[in-house]
Amino acid sequence: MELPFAITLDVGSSHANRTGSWRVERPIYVDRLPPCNDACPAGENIQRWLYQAEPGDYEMAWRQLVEDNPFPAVMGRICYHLCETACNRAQLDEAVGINAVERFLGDLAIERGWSLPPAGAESGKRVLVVGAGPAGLSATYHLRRLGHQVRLVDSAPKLGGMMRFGIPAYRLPRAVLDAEITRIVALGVDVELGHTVQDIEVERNDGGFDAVFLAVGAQLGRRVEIPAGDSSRVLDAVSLLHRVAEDDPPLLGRRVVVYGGGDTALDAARTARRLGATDAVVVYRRNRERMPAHGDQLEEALVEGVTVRWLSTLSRFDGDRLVLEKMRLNDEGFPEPTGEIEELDADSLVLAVGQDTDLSLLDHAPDVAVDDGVVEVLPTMMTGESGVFAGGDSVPSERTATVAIGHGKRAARGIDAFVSGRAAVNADRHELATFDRVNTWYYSDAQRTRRPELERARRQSTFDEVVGGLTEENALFEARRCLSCGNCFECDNCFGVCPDNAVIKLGPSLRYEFDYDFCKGCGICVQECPCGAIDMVPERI
Amino acid sequence: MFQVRIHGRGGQGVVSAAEILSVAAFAEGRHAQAFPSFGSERMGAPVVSFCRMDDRPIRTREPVMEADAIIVQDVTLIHQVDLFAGLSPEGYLLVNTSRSFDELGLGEFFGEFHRDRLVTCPATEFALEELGRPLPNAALLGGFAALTREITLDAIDTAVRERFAGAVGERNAAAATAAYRFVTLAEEELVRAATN
Amino acid sequence: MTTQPVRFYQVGSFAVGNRLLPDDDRTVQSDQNRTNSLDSGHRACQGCGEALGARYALDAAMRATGGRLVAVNATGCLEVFSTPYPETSWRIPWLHSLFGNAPAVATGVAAAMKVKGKGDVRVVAQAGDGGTVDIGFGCLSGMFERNDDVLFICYDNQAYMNTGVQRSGATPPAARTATTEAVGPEPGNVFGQGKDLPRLAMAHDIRYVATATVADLHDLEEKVERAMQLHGARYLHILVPCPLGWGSAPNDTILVARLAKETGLFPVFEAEYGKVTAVSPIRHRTPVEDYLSIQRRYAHLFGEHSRTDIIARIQAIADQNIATYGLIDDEADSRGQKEVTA
Amino acid sequence: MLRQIEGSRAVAETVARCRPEVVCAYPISPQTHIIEAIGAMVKAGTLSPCEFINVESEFAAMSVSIGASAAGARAFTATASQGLLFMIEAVYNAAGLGLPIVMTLANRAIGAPINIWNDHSDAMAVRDSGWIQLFAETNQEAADLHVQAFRLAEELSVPVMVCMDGFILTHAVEGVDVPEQSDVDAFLPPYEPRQVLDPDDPVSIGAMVGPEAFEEVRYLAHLRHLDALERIPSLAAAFAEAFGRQSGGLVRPYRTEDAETIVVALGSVLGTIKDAVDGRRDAGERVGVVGITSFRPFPLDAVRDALSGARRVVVVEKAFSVGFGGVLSTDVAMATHDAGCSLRTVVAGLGGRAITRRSLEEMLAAASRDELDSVTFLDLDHGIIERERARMGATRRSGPSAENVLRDLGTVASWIG
Repeated sequence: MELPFAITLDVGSSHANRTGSWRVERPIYVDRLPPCNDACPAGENIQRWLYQAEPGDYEMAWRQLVEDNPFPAVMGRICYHLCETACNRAQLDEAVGINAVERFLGDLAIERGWSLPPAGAESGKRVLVVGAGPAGLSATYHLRRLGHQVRLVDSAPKLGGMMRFGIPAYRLPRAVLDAEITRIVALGVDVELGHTVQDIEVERNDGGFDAVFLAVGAQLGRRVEIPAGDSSRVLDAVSLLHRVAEDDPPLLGRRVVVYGGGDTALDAARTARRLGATDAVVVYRRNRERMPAHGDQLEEALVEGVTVRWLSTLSRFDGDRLVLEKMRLNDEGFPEPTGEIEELDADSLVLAVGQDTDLSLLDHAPDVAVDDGVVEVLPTMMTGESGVFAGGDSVPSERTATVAIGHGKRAARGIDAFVSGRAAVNADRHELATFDRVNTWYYSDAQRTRRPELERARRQSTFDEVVGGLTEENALFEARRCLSCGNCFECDNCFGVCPDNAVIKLGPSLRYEFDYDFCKGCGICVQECPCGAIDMVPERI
Repeated sequence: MFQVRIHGRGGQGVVSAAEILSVAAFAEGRHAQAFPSFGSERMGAPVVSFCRMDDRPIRTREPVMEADAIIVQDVTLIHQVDLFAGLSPEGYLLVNTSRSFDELGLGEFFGEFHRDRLVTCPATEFALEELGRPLPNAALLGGFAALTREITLDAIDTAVRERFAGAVGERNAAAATAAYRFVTLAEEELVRAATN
Repeated sequence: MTTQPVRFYQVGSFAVGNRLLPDDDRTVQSDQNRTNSLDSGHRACQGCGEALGARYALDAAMRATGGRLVAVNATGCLEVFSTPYPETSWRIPWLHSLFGNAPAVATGVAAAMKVKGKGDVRVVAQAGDGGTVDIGFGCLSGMFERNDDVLFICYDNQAYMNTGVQRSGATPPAARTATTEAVGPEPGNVFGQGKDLPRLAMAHDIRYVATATVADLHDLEEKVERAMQLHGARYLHILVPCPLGWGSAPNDTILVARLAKETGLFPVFEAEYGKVTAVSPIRHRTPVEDYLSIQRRYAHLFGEHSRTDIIARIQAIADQNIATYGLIDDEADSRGQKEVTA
Repeated sequence: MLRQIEGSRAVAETVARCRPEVVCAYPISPQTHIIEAIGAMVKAGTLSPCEFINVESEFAAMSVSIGASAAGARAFTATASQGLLFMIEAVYNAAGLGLPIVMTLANRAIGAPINIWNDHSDAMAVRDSGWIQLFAETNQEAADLHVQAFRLAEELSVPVMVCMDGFILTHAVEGVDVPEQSDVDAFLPPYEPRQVLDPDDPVSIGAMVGPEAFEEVRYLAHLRHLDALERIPSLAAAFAEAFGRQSGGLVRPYRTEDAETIVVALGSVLGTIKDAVDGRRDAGERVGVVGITSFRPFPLDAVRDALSGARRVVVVEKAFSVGFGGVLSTDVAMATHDAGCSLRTVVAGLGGRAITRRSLEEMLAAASRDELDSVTFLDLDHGIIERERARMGATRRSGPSAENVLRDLGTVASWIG
């Protein structure tokens, strides 16, 4: 059709008008570091695996997860989830139940028998890993994936370290632990149990290892010197938990007092309840606010009938009488004695005042620096001795399984660089995805899903798992509460809200790109991006 | 060309009268033109309509200033409107009234005209009789045919029936015939009077 | 990918798209193959709410009609920025005639389609608030009254923006325009004036009347789709912020529209045959200050000589709307789920 | 078939036979009968398919027509006077968009003072709108022009206004041979739009055009009118061949051969003028008349040719430009400016004032004596004018002239012509 001049125009002709020239600022897509990822000691890409779980693609989510951490099912039970503390959603309503989703994925993987990614192509390098706790197993896993041969030794008869011998079964069922360890071993690991390394230098040289990873943990329960009439009725929490784990529980009596304020103290008290104690009393020098144990652990303990004597310290243990002195906190928050005395009936006393590391295997390794009972390491986890790396409870850090797993990963990377003769490079960390960048309007209001809890009566007497897992529906719901902070989750907002159609949608999982020919730089996309994954930057003029 | 002017009030069928007359002329094979001089379309307002008949095409569009015939449908207009302006000395006048010109006070006024061309006719009475409604236009056209002989009663009859369908046409035609007869008789009377 | 019984979709229906939703529940705007009825290269200001609203509405109408759509446009910003010779931004058949006659022109198009046996081709007429509530109102009322098969969309930016921000019958009280300057004891537009066109439309007892904002795409698209399912005269009133005329930041366009709704100043509802049938409840009730203070047209109410009295009067209007339309709903917060379930 | 029929009826029936597809109606005297009749035909189903739309104003009537025409339908409406002015924005727009709408204009005066009677002020007010304006002399021509108008409009994509004098033609009952359906169908092909709103081939109609192209757009519109100057005579010829009678064309001379004085006029008054011309010829004066059928486009060449032998040109027109004089006269002057003839304007028939043969003949006699003023208002009552001017001079609050004049005249009902 020959159209009337000027008045009637053909479609598409406005593409000749490149309105992008109006722009003084341009939007760019960014990936920011979500606070959960930032906080995760194991370096998990939590936002990413939640994203993959959101549409129900659990295997992909799990695979993303085990890129960093081979213990989802274990983590989903015993991790103290700093991620949730950091979670931006906590500022909106309540943090995403990341830990529960992790457990769901971990359990599902065990149920469905998903395998870890295979070992990498053999590098010909050999690494000795001493200690088969979370740090050692994590390092083993990552080293295998990098193609290095691993010899994993532990003095205990079973793999797992503190995960097996420190954490009670009601928190971490052994079948779960075994399943996840088995998967790692299946990658092809030379395991030697019941073998205590006496001298690391000898062991390294004899075996011709290219590198060593020390992950011997902190297995020695610390003692406090108190006058005790019958020392046989005093034991340390580590030993108690270890013996329970080995099915050899000590006799504690009806009235058990646990001294200490950490998670181990609570584990000991709760274990005592399960071993038949009618009274399980935790004695702690400070108040509740200053207790190092995690809040939910305390809650669970209290629910199970454990009681706490706050602001009390041990003076004396006479037969079946424990003498306590009341304390008060000074201005700095330190406990000071008051001179006020109380008495408590006790059949046994469990000390949970910390653990020490047995570093005797380093006696002939002068280059490995030890300070305050722990090994000094570089950021790559290498000690003062070239090729010797250390991690877990035996290096200065918070002593949790998650931290240890993170150490294992980092050490594996450090070792990989070392044995390859490369300098270790730390990946650049993206800028933090802060809450102020989140446009909360877009997120549906939804409360966090509660994990079902075993009814109180049942868990007082058995070592059955206390905290249940999520149903699939709940896990999905929880995953979808994720704000995806700082990372595009393809909500199409930028694509939709652009008045100039200057956002090109590339298709599922391919995200978007800007059409700078037409983008006028209004910034609506930036403002309306729910998760803060678009930045506005000045245009170069 | 024969030019007719019809005076009346809105609602009395003044405009229709001119149109019917033109249709009658057309039916007789003549050229005809009818048109009103309109005001707003309201009942009761003075209305004038015009009709021209000719054997040649009619070109003029002026109102009928010099009438060959004037039909007055509403006698009450006599003192309001210059009804007889431009009436040719040879012209015809047909007034719808049951009264005489003398009774109307017009007797002396007509000195210059042919007295036998000035007729009153109680057309409204014929209309009431036939139609039951005071619409005198068809009757007056019958009277006009009798008075002027410019058109046949047959043609009026045809045009009236063309205008009004069915029984209404029938009754209007009857009223026209009645008026025709009345005027014919009145004419004869006048002619007689004139000859006497 | 599994289909879940879970009713929670992360961004629910608040964001444009949602990969977690079934295809049918996704917005037209999230579709890679959307029409882009109003395409790139138009000359609207940065952050133009009207450009956005027009594409939202017409793309939705295109989907609802299977692409059998004609748009008629009144004179105004939308017309000027979309079709300056030699370039048009429209990808659909489009006709601009005059400022005040879009409803009648649309009637003509609809009549032509009917008479041509192309009754499947549907007609949308669109105008700004001036072309709707003022100069176009006569034709609009006629179109309504005849119940012509036209969806009329008003893109309400509350003043004559094309000519440089003069007051219209849709300009809200206290707003500064070039003809209601922020001077004198009662600065800005006066109180107690203005036309509530949705209610006037309802008074015609037409099939469907709805309001919407560019801040809630799902709602807007559903209303367009609903409108296109129906025949006869229909009216959709979309609030489209104008960064230029309102003095809002270009990137705040959607935020401002959202606040207009959340404060209660712009009630979002649907009506059929003159009766309100549904309202979009306020999700987070917001004081009007939050809305007013980010627009320079209300700058005279804030700052050193702040006019809390005037702000209170505006708040009273919002409160009245909330009461009149029942905009506060206990279930409002779960709407994201409710809608998907429905 | 020749029938004695009201002009409006004849036009309505003719328009119906042109198969309009969308017809808009808004009542204004004196065009109402046309639209009423078409409405009844649509309602009865005898005109189908056709959408008959009762709109709320003339502005809407033209706007609906614009929409319908742009969507490919043959659109028709009718109006007059104030109605045309109320739609004037849309009238210009239809032309600007090149939409071949046909509209009957039942010419009527424009108020104030409000006046429902005939003159040409309305048509002159849209003279520059871009519409083709054809003036009918008789009802036969009014009917015939509509058939030609649709074809002309659609061939050129230009709207056409058929102007017929209100009441004088619209309400006159006279013999008209309403074109037969089969003949109209043969003469007028279906509407094939040059641009159309079609989802299968989308275009944007009605762009904003700036200084860079506006003049060209206007010039193209002008060229289409120049094309129309070619098409109008050939369509009239084709029409004559098909229907056996002369209607339309550009100009129509009558007794202009050897005429010293030639009258120029538009519309129905030509009939009365012809009678007057005959009268003056009988009195020995060499007088003729040229009727202009196509006022826009204005046939400069044809008018120049038709007036080429005249010593005097007298333009009789039913409109005038206040403060200036004739409207048609200026156009005629443009055609004759180098012809060496004198040009006189006679303004007549304003607001329905009867133009009588007698007055015309007196005026022509005066013209032949070269006694005519350059602008003459025919049958102007100078007494009234003087009295009113005296009143106005005497007192500031002399009141509205129209009412004063009526008071001077006495009762309105005494008026005949």
